Amino acid sequence: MWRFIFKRLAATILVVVAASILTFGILHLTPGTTPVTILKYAFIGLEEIPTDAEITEITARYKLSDPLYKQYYRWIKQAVQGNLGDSYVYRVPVAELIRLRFPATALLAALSVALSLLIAIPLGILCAVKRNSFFDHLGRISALFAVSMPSFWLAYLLIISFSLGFDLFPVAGFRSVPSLVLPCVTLAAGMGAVTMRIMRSSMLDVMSQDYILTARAKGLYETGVVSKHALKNAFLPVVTVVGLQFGHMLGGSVIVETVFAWPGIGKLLIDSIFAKDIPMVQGCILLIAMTYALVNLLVDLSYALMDPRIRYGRES
Amino acid sequence: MLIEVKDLVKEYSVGIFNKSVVKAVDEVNFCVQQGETLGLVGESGCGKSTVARLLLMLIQPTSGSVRFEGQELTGMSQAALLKFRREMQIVFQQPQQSLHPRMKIAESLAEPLQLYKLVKSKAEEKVRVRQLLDEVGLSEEHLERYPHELSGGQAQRVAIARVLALKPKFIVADEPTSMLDVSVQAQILSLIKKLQQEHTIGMLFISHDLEVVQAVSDRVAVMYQGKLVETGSKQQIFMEPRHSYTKYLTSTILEMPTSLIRDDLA
Amino acid sequence: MDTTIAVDKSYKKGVVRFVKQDKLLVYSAAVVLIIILIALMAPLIMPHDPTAVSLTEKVNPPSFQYPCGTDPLGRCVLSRIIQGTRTSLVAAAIIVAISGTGGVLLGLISGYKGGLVDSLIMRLVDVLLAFPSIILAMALVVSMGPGLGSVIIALTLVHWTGYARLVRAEVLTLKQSEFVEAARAMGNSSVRILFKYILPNVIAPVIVMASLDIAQIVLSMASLSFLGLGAQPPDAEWGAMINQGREFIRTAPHVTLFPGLALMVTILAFSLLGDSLRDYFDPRLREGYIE
Amino acid sequence: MVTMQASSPLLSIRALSTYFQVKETVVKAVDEVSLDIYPQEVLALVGETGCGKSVLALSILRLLPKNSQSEGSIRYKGLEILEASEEELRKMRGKEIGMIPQSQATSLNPLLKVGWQVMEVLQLHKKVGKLEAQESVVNLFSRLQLPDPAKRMNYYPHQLSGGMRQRVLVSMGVACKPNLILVDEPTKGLDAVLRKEVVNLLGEQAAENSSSMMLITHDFSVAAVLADRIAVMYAGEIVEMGSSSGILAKPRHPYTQSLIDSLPGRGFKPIPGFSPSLSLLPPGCRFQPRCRVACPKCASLHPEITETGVNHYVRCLYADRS
Repeated sequence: MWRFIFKRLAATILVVVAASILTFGILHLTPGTTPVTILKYAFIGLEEIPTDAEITEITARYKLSDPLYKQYYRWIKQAVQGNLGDSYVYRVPVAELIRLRFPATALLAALSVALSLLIAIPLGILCAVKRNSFFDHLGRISALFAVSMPSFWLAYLLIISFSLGFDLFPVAGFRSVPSLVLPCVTLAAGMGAVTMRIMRSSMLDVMSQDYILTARAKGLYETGVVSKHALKNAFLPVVTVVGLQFGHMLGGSVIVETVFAWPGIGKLLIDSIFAKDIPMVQGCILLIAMTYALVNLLVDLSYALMDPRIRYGRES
Repeated sequence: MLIEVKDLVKEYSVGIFNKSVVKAVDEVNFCVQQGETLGLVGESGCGKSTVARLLLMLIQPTSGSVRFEGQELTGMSQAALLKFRREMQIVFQQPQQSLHPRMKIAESLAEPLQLYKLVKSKAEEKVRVRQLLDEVGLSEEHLERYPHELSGGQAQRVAIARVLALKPKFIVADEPTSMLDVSVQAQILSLIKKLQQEHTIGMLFISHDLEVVQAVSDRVAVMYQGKLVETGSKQQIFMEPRHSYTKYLTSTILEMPTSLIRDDLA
Repeated sequence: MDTTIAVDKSYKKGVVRFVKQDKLLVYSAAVVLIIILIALMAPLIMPHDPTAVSLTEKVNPPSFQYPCGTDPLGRCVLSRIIQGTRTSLVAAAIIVAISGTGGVLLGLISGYKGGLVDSLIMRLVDVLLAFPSIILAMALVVSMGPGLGSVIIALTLVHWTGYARLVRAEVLTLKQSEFVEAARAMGNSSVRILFKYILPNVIAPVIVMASLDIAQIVLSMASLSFLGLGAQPPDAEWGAMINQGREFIRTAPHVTLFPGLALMVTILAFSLLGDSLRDYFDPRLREGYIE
Repeated sequence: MVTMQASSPLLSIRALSTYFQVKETVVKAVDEVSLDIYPQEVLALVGETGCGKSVLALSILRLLPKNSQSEGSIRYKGLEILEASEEELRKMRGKEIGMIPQSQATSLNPLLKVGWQVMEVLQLHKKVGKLEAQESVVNLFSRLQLPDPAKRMNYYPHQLSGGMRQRVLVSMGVACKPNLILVDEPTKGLDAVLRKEVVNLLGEQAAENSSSMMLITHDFSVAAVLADRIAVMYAGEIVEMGSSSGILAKPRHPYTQSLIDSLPGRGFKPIPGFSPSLSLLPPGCRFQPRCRVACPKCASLHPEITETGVNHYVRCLYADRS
């Protein structure tokens, strides 16, 4: 078990390092990192023509004439110490801004995950147990619609019907508990639908296994068969999918935060993209990749906790 | 000598951090004459199937030698091996899984003929496929089916027909009946036996079942944990086994209570 | 358990039974076909020029003349949706074709060759999968500058990984299977085995994946356009159209509603097609097995 | 061996038919089967893959999937199983009628400790405490010669060898000392060494316990070693039934004869042809196309099962000929 944890941890660190190289590489092959663009976007204004002196100064300040690997090394060395460099636009440390914005995103994501699991898992189980019933069909059709609905469109549908129509929840911003409702529902819908579908099919798969027949032959109540024998097995694939879905949710938060003017990382990222604030973009993407890697690590570990075939090897 | 195996070894390394070596096949020696059947018997996991794959160079041995009609096969390039592939064939354990799931039976049977250009025209191919089908006791209605539309016994017949198409000199039968019912097993075994005699094919017959081996083999080799513990004539192995493991294996034959033997046999 | 009972099929009634049994497959395929037809015939069926600006008819509600109303620049929303169908499908087709072919080939090589090549390809896949796909696509679009072309390149670079992983896993299983071993023993060359024995058996899951992938790509593309990173004005694209209607949801919800509806129907149709194809290809469900 | 006709039957099956609905076709997997199992006897149900023998066993426990339907009568100790309520069935399963499932590799729940899985059936029916159940399982394991039973309790299925898993499944089936144990293909896919082990194990169980056993197998030699009576099934029907000694010494039905002759020890004589698909049965006698003594009449007349000797039943027009 310890060996497994160690191996997964090492792999996670490797992936994060590689991801940081990739992020840095992609963003620094862009016109956004030329001194002229930085000057135009962050210092003198888009219409101005920068002078040679200004260009020299910016190049020197951000050491832009160094070869890329040197710049990367400098960046990652600082990043390990918690310093992601300074934002071009805001002129403050990137890490500082991320620290300010992160709680809003974390809150939104955590609540959405909780909401989606709370609805999706019981619903998936019920649909599987009551297979081909009216309830099952209804559940599957709604899940299908929820999966196919683009989150930004769903957001507007919700705004039109709840905020404008009934004036129940605030349309934008992060001020109060009600303001959480619409963004949460928007984010949770897609993830919940996917989770529900996986839960259902995994449950159906498990219910057709031989050991379920064994359990029934013991004379267990059907509820006992489901709760003691089927559920745990059916959860295994769901755990993996929830990890993947979390990634989708991180991506989706960019959109949802944009629609609802939610002051989180996603909004910060998209604003920085348009402001050509490369250090900021870099920091946000690295943070997202790290969070995702961490979630996947947790998923793998909990998988191992649930499955003795991974926890213990085979006895030779 | 048709097949000569000397000091054949196959090692596998296991583990990622502290590697250890497992000897799946450990210094195995045997030979098979033309038209002869050597039975290879042992428990599941003793390395029998590895021997089968080593003989046909489907996997490379760690060391040792395999000779086919005096020609050394180990270390030969895949291209050079093609010349021998036609002469050495294999019948697998899982009949349905040894056929291409998306090829009709007719296509599966025609493939070896096309591969080695054994037929000159489509018409000749058709005739030959029918002939093969007939030899293994299947009828034309089976030609247009897919493997999953056949029973295990029927699929195994197709696999045998496909091997026969090449007119091989040597066949490895790797547990060809262990997934089949006892009654179907008798069909397949008598078919194999009949064809082997008709075409004078040398055979390595692999099985965990001593009774089956007894029914088809001329000589028997007993394998235990990668090693051959005893080799001898059928009579010697069954009547006077020397190695303790062979004795143990013979004791696992299910003896029918003698009181129940049919009158006409008693 | 010997509860598997072979059921004799009557091939004559095959088509009728096919339609009856796989209703979902037939219906979703029909909708997909209609969507593709709309994309192909877009210029012929558009009631108006999708780029024709009319300052006198801004954000008009649906009417006989404009069945879906007009947008903030007075352009016909229906015509723009039809034009958008073409944009989305053409882009998705390009992305799936390139990333699918590339991913399948890399997966085949990776699974069949093994060793260093395999490790290199799979580590690259791991790193690309370290990002939520839309975030990686965003980074790539930022690097190349906003626009439909960038989005197509970015999504292609992101989406091949799925195919590569799928095909590699399938190849690894198939490589061990007895029928491939039999083919090798028969004297088939590596290339022949790869293309005749392995490829046909990975095609089905790849087709399923491609269908689901189109849905995913249409969504990602619309999302990027919605954020302003994809299609640029005056190009008609669903995500961008929804974005343009943002400020008018109170007064003119139709500007956002209709393109969203088109988006959802497209995604739904391709997802359903993928799902029912998966069921169709699954031999356990196709044969007369007793569940 | 006991003389079984002395007492009344424990389980009595009359004209049992089980149908499956597969897409649009209905398949009759078990066709008008009648048989009795007496206390303390071992009845072997012998037949080839797809003849309906496992379906018959699952019909007794009413554990078949929803697309199936059974008709006829299965009476167990005065309870009509086909009309029993879900609760009556539940109380019967495991306690009155135990099952030892077919495949040791897939019949144990991979995520639960094997000891727990056996304890569960005890706690369910015997109203015993946890400690008491634990103790019983250790006893059971050691009686079944599972090495180091107390330690094995805490193992997961994948940590045990195939033979040990088989022992766990047996201990689960016999834990509540049921009156009847259904054993489904106990030797299928096992190698000869393991097969012998399992046969010995079942033989000991049959001798030790006072329960009856219904043994389902395709392997006549397994049946011959273990069973008191044998019923031979072909294409959903019972074609011959009688005492083991009677059937082995003087098989009346040509199918039984062929089946015995196809055993390795009996000359390996193959039966020609293939088992028919249950949805495409031949006219008349179902075995007639493969029968070595068939005559034209066999193709038109479907024979009824008739008593040809003392408790010996044969379904053949010429049962008294051989």
